[in-house]
Amino acid sequence: MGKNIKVVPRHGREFKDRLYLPAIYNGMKITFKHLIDNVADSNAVDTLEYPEEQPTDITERYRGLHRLTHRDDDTMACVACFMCATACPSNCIFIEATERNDGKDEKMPSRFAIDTLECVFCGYCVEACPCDAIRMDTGIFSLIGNSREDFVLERDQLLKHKGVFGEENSRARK
Amino acid sequence: MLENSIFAILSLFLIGGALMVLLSREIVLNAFGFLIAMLAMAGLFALLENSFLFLAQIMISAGAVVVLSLIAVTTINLKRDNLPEEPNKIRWIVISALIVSPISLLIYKTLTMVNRKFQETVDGYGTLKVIGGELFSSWVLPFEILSVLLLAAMLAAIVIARKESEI
Amino acid sequence: MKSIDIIVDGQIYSATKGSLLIDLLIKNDLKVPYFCYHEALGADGNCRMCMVEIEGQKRPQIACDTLIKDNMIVKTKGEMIDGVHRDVLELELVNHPVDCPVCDQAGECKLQDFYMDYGLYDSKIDVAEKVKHEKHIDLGSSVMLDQERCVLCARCTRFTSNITKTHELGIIGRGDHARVSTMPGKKLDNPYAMNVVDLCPVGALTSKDFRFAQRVWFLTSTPSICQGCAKGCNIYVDHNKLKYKDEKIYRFRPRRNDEVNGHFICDEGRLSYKSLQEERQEFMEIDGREATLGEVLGRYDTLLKSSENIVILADANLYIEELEKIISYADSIGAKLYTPMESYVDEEFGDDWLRSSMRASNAKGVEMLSIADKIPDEKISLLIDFNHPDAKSIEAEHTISMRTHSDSGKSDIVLPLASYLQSSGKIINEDGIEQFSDRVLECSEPVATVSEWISILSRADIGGEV
Amino acid sequence: MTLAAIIIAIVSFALGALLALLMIPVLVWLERRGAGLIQDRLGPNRTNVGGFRFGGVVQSFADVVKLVLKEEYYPSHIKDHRWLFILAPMITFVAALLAFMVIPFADNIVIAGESLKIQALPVEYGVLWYLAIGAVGVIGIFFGGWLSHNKYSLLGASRAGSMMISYELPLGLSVLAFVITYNSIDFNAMVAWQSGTVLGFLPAWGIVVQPLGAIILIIALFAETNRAPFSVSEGESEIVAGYMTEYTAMKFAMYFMGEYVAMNTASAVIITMVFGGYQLPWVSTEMLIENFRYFAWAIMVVMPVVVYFVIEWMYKNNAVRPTVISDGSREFEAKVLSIVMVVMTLVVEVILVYLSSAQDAVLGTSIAVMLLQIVVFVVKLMIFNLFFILVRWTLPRFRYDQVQDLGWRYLLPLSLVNLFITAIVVVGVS
Amino acid sequence: MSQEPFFLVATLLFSIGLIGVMSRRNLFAVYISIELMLSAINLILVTFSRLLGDMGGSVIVLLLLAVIAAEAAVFLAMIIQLARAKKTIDSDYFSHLRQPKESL
Repeated sequence: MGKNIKVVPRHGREFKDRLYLPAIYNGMKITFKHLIDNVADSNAVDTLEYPEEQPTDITERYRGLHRLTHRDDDTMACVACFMCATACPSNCIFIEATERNDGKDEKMPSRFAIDTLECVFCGYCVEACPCDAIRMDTGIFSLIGNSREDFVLERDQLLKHKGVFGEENSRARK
Repeated sequence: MLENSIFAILSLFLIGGALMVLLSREIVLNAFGFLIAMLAMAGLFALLENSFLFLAQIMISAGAVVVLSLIAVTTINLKRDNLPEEPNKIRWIVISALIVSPISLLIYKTLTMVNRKFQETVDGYGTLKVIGGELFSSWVLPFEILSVLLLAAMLAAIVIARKESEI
Repeated sequence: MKSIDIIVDGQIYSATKGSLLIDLLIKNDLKVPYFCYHEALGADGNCRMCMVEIEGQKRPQIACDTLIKDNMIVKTKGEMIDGVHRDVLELELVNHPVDCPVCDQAGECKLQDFYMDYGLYDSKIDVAEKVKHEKHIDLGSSVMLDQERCVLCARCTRFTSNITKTHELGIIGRGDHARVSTMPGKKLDNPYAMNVVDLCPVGALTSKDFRFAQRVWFLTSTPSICQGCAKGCNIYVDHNKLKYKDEKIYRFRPRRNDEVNGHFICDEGRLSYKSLQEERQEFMEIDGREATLGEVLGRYDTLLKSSENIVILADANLYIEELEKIISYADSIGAKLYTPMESYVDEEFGDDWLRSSMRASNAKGVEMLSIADKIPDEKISLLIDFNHPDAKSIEAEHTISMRTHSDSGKSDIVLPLASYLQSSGKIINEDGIEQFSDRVLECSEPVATVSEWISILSRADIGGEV
Repeated sequence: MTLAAIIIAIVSFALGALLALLMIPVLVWLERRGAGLIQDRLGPNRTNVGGFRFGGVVQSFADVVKLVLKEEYYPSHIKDHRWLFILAPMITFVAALLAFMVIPFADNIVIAGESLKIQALPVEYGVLWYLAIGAVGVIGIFFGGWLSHNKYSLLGASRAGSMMISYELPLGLSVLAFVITYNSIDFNAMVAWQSGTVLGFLPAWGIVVQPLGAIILIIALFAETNRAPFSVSEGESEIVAGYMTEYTAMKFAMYFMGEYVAMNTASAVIITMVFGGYQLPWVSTEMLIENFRYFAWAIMVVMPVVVYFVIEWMYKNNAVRPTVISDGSREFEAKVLSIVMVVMTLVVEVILVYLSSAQDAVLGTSIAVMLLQIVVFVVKLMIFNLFFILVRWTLPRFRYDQVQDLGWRYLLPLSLVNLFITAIVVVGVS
Repeated sequence: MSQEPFFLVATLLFSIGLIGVMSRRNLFAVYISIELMLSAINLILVTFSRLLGDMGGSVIVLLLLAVIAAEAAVFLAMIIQLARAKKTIDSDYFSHLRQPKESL
């Protein structure tokens, strides 16, 4: 127990607090005020009319759908090191590695799939990647499919996704 | 005619529910059979123009007792495997039915010895007002004794079901 | 040899006079880094990692080449010795390409471990400035060489020159250009070659077979016994269950057992895991089509009732417990039990080290249980085959066969049998050493072990319910 | 039975069924829109049939269609007694529906010297009926939760059961206090009692004569209906969805609708017992009939004004940002609805003009009074449903032990005290 | 409508309850059977009350309902306690008072 500990007096011991009814009344007053204000003028409610109006304020740190990046020479940045699969808390990354014959590197994924139904979009894979090969900067926040299989994104699909935060930022950093 | 068919349906439910209690191994079905029987019993009370008893039956037997038993059963939470096996249940039922049947026959004969017919009821028969008047004029002592009994039962239930005490 | 007491890090240990200091350190789990020393290969003293401080000596000494003397006081920790370790490690890593993401050794790499334990310095050299070597060299015998990652510990060259005496590998060049290589035009080619992969402390030598298949930290290692031949080499089975998939074996590694195989196994045994998961019998068959257990039991009962002369063939690779089960089963149905050993002998395979020409792993066990060898020449009405390789050549009216691997042979009933990694029991190797092998993988329905099949079948025999 | 009696019986039964059943989609919509607006969102407002959205009510009907067409899914572990599993939500739903049937929607109407009840089930023991049937409703929850073979369901069910037992007591005791005050268990008589005034200026509503009893009654009814903040039996933050965990499609909808019917019923009971039922404050039925002319004039003046402002409000709020919908369907809807409203106003005005000018339109007057009272009742009902919704979106859910604590340690003694005081006062006054 | 059917149903219900008490080993079923018997008595009483046009029978039934509630509370508390002690509600397991066989 150091001297830095600040003791906050405990509230709610008085009769008025223990009665709860005044507090309930105050809470109801707030919600009722919001209700009345918004009923009186529902145009003032500041919401996005979603499918017609798309969000424009996605920041760079927004974790959207994944993508696999390219290097400066347009080759795949991923070397199938399995770091993302190791870091993944929901085990939704499936990688099968193979020999790489383009002379750029030794190893590449022959299959790199993300089961987005299981993905929790935590971004650990992005943090774990030593090659900056996987990123979540596509800005895509909705994925639609007719079957479960549609939600398993395969390697080529992930490679096709584009980063939305400028061309200069879309390449894999060394 | 309408009365007769209502009676037939209600007694069908009543006996069906009772048989469910008797024959089924599962506690769920026992409880459900009991519920049906009690609701049908309430219906029979209504048929006998006892409107207050109809509600009291629903409230106490069907409502309170069934809910209480369900709470008790879920509290002990028996798995199906923990239920008694009762391999010779049917045999036992047949044997006890053979023993019971003469007694029931006797009861039925005795009951039907009353030589009377249903009359038109006087006004207000079976309503709360009349029952209450009767209860607090000629039945005060039983009523008071009963209140003591209820208190005793409540205390007993609390004492028995307490967790600390061991048998 | 005289036993003496020496002091290491303030603790007193008793040791044999004149033995190597590093052996004592390893035996007592004292942390000491080393690349080139190996208990099977002896000291070489070229990596300089195992430096320890010995009181009375001016400079730190390498533990692998220091003999234990009286009144020795050794320090393996301390500021000075840690600095030495760090400097030596930095030197080893000067030209290392640091491509751990693509390196198969990552996770069981000594360089990684030691860097985390002793290194943790900031590199002074840019990756681009490092000396380049060749990265893709197929040495033959499924061994890949990456010269950049090599720390020149010479374990592999010593293995080929001291253990196999085939002398394929050597270190050529000097200074920065020193590297491991084969003689020009020669390939690594001996039946034990893949042991260099295990010997290599870094990712320079990797197995082509395991290359990129799976990262090692996902794998579970289970100790087991190889059943390639009667030698009974001890192995680790590295396996892993991927999401939505069955458990898969990725590799066999040798497990040290000085009584049987020392540190090594042969290449054929090492690669024998593949055949354990290929072309497996996975369902029950009656007359060549898939069947349910009820049908199988019905057919089994009629076959058993209508047959006069029943013969049971037992595989000599089965565990002792399973063979005993088969013996009592044979008694219960009045059948004769044979294990023809002729087909197991493979003279070409055998050598005088870890390969035995008897390919049945439990041949001694069969002998011990005195199961008859030769089948007398008479008419067999029902043949019950427990995975014997020679069963196809035996004439019988009806056949019930339990197979681990699917096979085109004609049988009335085929039952899928568990492989030896899916079962557990004892085997006796050709030297009479009894070893226990634990179950590594679970069976998936309807695959079952010999004991399970016998109990399923004999319950049907009694007429009880299934 | 006369023709009038039969017509009135049918009308009141239809009214009861409509008010209970048709209220479900409206309440679901109200809950969603209300929640949205309270939280500064919009809530469902897009679904339409031919451009008509009615503020989004259509969404509820779309949901009904979805729930009906949805796959009936049974978890594989529910092997036996599936019939009981299906029956359980029905028990709850039917019980909630039956409990609503004893609420009087208007005062007894006198036609040809015969006093007829505007009550779906014309019984005299309304309160008892409500308590009895309400007790049965929880059995459906119990069976459903138990037969789901799921620990969360079982927990939810036993929570619902023990909560019902612990709140039935304060509820019954506070109802008893009202019964003593009103000297009747008939809802009609209760409402009639409340038509007077106390101290000369306050309406003699239950909330005025029995403030403590009224608060206990309202709290206990919140608990009885399993609504927030007492919704521990389906507390999704701890036990998934409680007794409803394994239910899908229409079976789930039965529980869901049963909950809203129960909430509607609870509102109706609160209104009837505490807030004067179908009565306007200070105005008894007799006064209404005698002075109907003045009321008619007042309505004739007020109604056009109200309708004008409603139309204004509708035009204002029906507009959306042009980027979203630009086909003019919303303007069209507003136009049609305002025409309908104006026509309705005109019709009402004409009828009122006739009634107030005719000298001997006794029957017409009493029917108009009945309609007026029904309207008052429905308005009060909606206000209380809104109150339920407002409470749900204001208060956090109590912890289960807090719920039990409140029931046993505070409400029960309080209601007992209330009962004693009431008895003493009533005896003293009489 | 005559009274015999009511008596018949009541007698049947009583018999079923009695059979249940005699033949079942599940304590819960035994308890419900007892309740059924009580209810049968209730029905008989109400029928008589109606038959004689006297409210006395109905009042007894009302009192009996209270007894039923009291009985339910005590009986269920006992079942809970017994189940807690032996992890079963099989009546054969509750034989503390029985004399051991060998001493008979």
